[in-house]
Amino acid sequence: MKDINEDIAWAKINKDVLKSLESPRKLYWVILAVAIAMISVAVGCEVYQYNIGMGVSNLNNPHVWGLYIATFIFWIGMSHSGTLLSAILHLMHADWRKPIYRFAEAMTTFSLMTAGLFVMVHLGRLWQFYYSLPYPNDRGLWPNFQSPLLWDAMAIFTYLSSSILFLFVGMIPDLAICRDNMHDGWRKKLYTWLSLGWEGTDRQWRNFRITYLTIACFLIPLAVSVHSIVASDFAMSQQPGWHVTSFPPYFVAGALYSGCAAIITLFIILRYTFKFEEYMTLSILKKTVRLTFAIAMIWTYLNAIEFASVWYGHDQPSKDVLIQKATGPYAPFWWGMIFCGSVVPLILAFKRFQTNIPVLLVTSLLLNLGMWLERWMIVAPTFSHGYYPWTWDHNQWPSWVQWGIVFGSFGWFTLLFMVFCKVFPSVSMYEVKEMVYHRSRAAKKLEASGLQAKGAH
Amino acid sequence: MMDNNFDRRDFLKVLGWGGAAVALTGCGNTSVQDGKETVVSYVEAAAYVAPGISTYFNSTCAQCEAGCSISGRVREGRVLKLEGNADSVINRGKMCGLGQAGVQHHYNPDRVREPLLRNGDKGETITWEKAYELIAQKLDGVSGDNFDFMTGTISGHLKVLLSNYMDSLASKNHFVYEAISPAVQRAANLKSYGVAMPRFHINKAKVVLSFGADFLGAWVSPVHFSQQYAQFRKGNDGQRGVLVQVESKMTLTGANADRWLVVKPGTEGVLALGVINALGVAGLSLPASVAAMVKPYDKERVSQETGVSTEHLVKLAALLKERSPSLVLLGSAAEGYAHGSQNAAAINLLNQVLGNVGKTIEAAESVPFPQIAPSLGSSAALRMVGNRLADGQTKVLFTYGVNPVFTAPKDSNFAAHMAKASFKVAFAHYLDETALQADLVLPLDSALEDWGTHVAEYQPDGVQISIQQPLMEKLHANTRGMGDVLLTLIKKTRAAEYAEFEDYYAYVRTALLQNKRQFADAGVDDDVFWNDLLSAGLVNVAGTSNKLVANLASEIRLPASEGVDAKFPLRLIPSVTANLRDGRHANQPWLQESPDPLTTIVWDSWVEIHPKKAAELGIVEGDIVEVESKSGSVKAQAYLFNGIHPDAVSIPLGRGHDAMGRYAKGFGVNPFPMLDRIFDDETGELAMHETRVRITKTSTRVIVVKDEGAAGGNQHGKKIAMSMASDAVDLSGEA
Amino acid sequence: MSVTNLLENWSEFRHTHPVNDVPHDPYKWAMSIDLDACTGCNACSVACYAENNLPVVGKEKYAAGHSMHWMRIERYWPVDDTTSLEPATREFPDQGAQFLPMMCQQCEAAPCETVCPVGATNHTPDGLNSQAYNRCVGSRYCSANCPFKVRYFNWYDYPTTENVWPAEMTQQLNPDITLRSKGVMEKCTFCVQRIRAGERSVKNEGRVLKDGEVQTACQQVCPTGAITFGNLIDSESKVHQQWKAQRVELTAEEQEKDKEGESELRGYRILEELRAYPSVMYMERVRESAI
Amino acid sequence: MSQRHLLALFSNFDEAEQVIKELRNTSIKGFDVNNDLVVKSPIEHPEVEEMLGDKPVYVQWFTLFGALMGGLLGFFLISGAQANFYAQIKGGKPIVPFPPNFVLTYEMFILGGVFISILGFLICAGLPAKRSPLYSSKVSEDQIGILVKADDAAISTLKNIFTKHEALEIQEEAGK
Repeated sequence: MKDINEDIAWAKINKDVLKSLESPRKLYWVILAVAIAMISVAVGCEVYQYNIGMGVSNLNNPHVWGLYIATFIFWIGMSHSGTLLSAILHLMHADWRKPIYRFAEAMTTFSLMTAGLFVMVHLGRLWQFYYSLPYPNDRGLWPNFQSPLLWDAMAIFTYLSSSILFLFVGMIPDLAICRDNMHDGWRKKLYTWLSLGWEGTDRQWRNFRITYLTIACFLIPLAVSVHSIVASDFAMSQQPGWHVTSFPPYFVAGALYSGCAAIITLFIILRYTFKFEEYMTLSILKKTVRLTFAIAMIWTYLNAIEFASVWYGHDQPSKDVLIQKATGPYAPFWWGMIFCGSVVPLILAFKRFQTNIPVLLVTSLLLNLGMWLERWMIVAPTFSHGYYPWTWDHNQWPSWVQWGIVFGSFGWFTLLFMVFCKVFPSVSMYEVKEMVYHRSRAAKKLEASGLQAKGAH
Repeated sequence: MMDNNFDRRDFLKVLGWGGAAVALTGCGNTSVQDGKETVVSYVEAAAYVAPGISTYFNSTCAQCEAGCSISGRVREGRVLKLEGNADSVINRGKMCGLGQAGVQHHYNPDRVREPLLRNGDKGETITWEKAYELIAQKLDGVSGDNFDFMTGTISGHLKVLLSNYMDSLASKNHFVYEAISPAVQRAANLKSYGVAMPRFHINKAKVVLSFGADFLGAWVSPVHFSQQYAQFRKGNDGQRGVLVQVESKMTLTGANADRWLVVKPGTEGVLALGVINALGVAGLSLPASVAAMVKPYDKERVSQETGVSTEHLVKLAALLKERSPSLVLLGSAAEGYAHGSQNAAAINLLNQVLGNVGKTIEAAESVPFPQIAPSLGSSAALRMVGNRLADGQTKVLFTYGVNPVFTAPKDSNFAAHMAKASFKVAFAHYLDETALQADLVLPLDSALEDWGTHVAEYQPDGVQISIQQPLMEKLHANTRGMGDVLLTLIKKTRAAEYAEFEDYYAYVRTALLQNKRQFADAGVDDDVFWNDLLSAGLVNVAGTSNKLVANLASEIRLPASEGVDAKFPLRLIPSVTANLRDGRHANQPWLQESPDPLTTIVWDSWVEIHPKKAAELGIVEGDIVEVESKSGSVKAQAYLFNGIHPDAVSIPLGRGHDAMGRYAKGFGVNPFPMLDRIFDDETGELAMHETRVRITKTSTRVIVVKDEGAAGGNQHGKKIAMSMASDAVDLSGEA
Repeated sequence: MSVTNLLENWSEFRHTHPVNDVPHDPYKWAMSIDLDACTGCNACSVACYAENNLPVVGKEKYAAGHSMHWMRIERYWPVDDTTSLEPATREFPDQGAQFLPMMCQQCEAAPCETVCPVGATNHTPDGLNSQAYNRCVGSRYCSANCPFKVRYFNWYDYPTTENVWPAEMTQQLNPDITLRSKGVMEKCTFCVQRIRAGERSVKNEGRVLKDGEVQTACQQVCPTGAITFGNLIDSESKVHQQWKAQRVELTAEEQEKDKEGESELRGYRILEELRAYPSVMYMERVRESAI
Repeated sequence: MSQRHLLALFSNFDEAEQVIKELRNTSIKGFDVNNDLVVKSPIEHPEVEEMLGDKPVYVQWFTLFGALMGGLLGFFLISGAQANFYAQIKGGKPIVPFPPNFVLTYEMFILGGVFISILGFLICAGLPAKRSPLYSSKVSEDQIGILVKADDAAISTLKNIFTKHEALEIQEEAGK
């Protein structure tokens, strides 16, 4: 299978990638238009909800949380694989990450931004959201630092700002390239300003290497903590079906899982829309797919563990909730989650599908559907079947307002992401150069040592 | 910003302009500015208004006939909440939900505010003067025989005034109509005890056997009985009272029973005689006549006819025999049949046999001033008025405190007959169904704005005359108190005699002062006496005591258990709920939203049906079912309910208004019209439980709006509402 | 938020609750409800509407699960098979129903308090679970974590909703209490407005409230006197005596009753095993065994 | 004596390495190889840096400082706030509870670490910087640039070395 050509001219790399800032395929504009349409739906719903009251979402007592929180977790989760690909693989010197980590990080940043929106949308008094921020005030009022929701806020802020910085720092040399190759205009100004006068001097590179490494080291524990904290929203509570010890690792696995699935989806879309066939090669895709499969199995395992521990435990309420999930009105979605999350990924085990673009596109979408369902199935059933039988309510169903906002959030994410890919190089040029440079040198060494090396010359 | 020379004056100027700008753009005229409201300074407020301080005024609850004395919390001249008056022997500071909703009767947005004269099918606003003239000229030349006054239960000085008014018109046609009244048992009690409404001492009884008497919900004086019930449960001399409820559809009281015995509708009397028989078997000595009479009612037959297992029959007899005194109560469920009086007689006989008469049943004293004693309502009144209207005897009809168009069975064609009367005046608070039929609607003060005196039918101790006084200023300028209206009317003919009473207040005051020595020692200054009276809100007087007689019923004719009616196989039990009663309060939102205790359904009617029967008919909860009787039909949501006899369905009364404003109109269905016109043989009361129906499932299904969740009444083993056996605990010791 | 303050009172800040060595003083408000006396008549619930300005939400909103009854009367059927999902498995409820007034249990260690992101709900010195409406941002986490689901959220702006409080009806509203706007959580407060008024009134006399001087609306109205409310610390108070008689310990997570199997004690607290330490004790309903 | 800049571009690293070697070995008056030599490359290339002799990096010290400060600030800010916020009991937990505060401290630790590292990076790498007098966009594409600063006298010698190693292009700062 064809991988990146080692003796590809560096100039060509610049040319190809920079082209993506100029002329994508028509599809790009279609996607953009659709995204904007979706957003306007969500905005409409939110305005309505803001004015009339949360009631229009059809949430009720006891169903005080619904799709908003579920989708919030979903987006947070999606953000994780960005870090996984770029930070972990960077530390492991897996150079195949280089062509794809940039958009993975972008995905991280933007899905976090989307997640943030859901916290807002969910609040009953959006206009008072700042009460939950720790700002000094003469009344000595502070948020309640005991609340997992506040940990969320803190973790997400840290994670978001860190990954933005990580993304930015990693992009500086490429920004310099853009600066050098763009003809005058607002973009040139932008790049000139952002590239901070990078000239690729030895001093700059030296510090750059260390800094990038350090932040990568920080990002990994951070990412883990973020989703463990999201898990605490539930694990720290007292409710049956939520108060589960294995939630943090379970959530993290789910996060990486949905993230990788999303990467596959975006990989395929970008590859086509920006004509990146030469860089986002099938061999890279194949590696990603295998990684995804591995994580899928981890998730399946943790899922099973959770059920088992509930099943063999003596906590009847939790058991009831589990039974309710599997047999009650939520059953179709719950089984849907099992199917999409644990059965569908088996496709990825087959070599011939690991590079089959159409199959992978469908599969990755299914996986994400499964992951979204998982989040919903964590949030909702506990409310319909909690500790207090009198308030059991099996008939609650999200209103079109909830669905509309969830729907629109995908548009919002797509818009941010696609605009980013148009304005910034979504393939890291300098690192692809490094990649081919090191590979070709390795090849040369092989040659020199008399062995037959293919691919050189 | 301070570095520029921006001195203070400029700053203020800016502020000033800014402020002005805001005022212009921001506020606009307030309702005060454009005269919709007026501002009254506290400087000139009434003496009792102390800003921020609540004052309490005692008055009388007019939500039902029990005559509870209430204490209204008033602040800044507005009544906020009704609480119980602790000095009242009837309710001792307690209240029911219905009573508390009285404020919503007072503040109801749908009250009539102006006198309305019918003009086509519209009502046009007229002045009271015009209204009085109109009445005068319409009454001119109408003989007393052609003038009917139809009211609900009425007592105190309003009754006096009313009867005087009737005299002034030489009319005897004052009809007192209560759609739901214990009229049958009054008659029965009179026969067996010699008093229509004796005192019941639930608290003194060790066993209470209640035949469908919902004394915790809607029967006679529920708040009072609830308190007796509390003592009864704590028990006297260390024995917790046992409540056994016999009925075909579970009432609130039934839900609190230690043993709830479901009987085939109408066989209450049979069971009563069966118990007597069983008591005899158990060794209780029965008078020969009684023994002979109950002979045929051996436990097998009774069990077979009533559906109560012989085991329970025997147990019940044993319980009644060993734990004395007991008390047997008789409620609407037992009365509501063609043979209602017979049921009643049988049940009273049980009391007599058990020797409860004189122990847990005592003669109530009768009111020393008969003219203010309550004139008791019955459903027979409806029949009489209906007939008179039909025959055109009634030319002019006044209605007050009744809504016959809503509560009359369809077959009685009451509305149609009513139309025959040439002039119909409704004294009303709301435009209810009857008011809509009237030619003239006169808006009344709410019970919290009006003066009056009340005497309840059921007097637990002595005789309590409850004072009704305004708790606040009138809400609406053009409403009048019923007393004032009557006074004005009566002055048309008897100006001289009533000249001294410039209004009803003066009338009541004088009337009470005249009898001062009855209430206090004669020396007391009038004003002092009067003020004390008002602050007390009630006065207790010694009534004239009565003797109980012991007439053992010589003969009780109970119908043989009838076969199944193929066309209408089921019985309709129109249930009386504590909150909505006969529907006169259906426009009080608190009552609409307060869940029915047993089904927890709100804002709507339902058809109770036993799961077994429902399964037969393929009905599940929420199915809209059509319930048809010979006389009519309604469509309502089905609710599967174990607390009902499989051969019966039940629909609650009170909902299904097509008038009476936003909170009542269009919520639920009204079963009154579909009641068959079958009457109690002796008293001629409408036999409410005689109606036979068939039930058919329609294609529509709804989600029943109720508080009960998906788990229904099941706790799933969680220790939430727990209960234990009585022999494990002695309550009398508890704090 | 000076660090010195932190260090000076360190031990105090590390104190857990509830424990016996820091009793509430001078008040610990608590309740006891005798289920044998409760008839399920709903009077208490209506009283609560009247006292606490609860909105009547109407049929549609009630159907949507947006009802606001702080005090709800639950109706249970005695069932033989507690695991079955069917409401009642007996042909007839021949031992009647069981009614249970359920309102905020004012837990000593309330699960709702820890999770509120803005600290809008807290444990007060007199042992109430307070709710600061104007601090609430409406995350609804408290309700999500409430085992009893007795917290009610303002899904709409009821004061401005049609037919909730039309013109005249606004005059009935209790001026001692705010109207809650949309987006805030609310719940039973043990009629805190009455408690505070009472405290103020006796403050001038330099004494503490005596039993019965403050009544909750539900207690005041209850026709059978099933509800007792008072100061648990005051050994004179009825509620104290009842808790004592039933040997129910506020700070215990298992009571005498649970320990000795066959017990003639009736007092228990709901879902006690969750260690929320509710301030409401219920007394079991009694059923006659002779019939 | 005035100094001038000189920029030579080379097609690949091997060439550049040769040049640097030679510059290091030949001592030229008015040119100090350790201070006046800057290599500009399109990619990160450790080998070149080695040849330039070890130049220490200090970013990690910033990191350490930032992380510790972040953690400390986090803990004391939070605990202090809790102790001050009317000291209200919540859910029976201590007013200053450790588990939650640990979580937040942990986050602040990372936050501080990341932010200050970036700061350190900018300081150490001298960014944002003014563009140096001689720069070719080729450097960001595929060529390696060697920028030297030397006295006028030395310029010619340097030029010769560059040309010897077939520099693709030599830019020279205009003389004064």
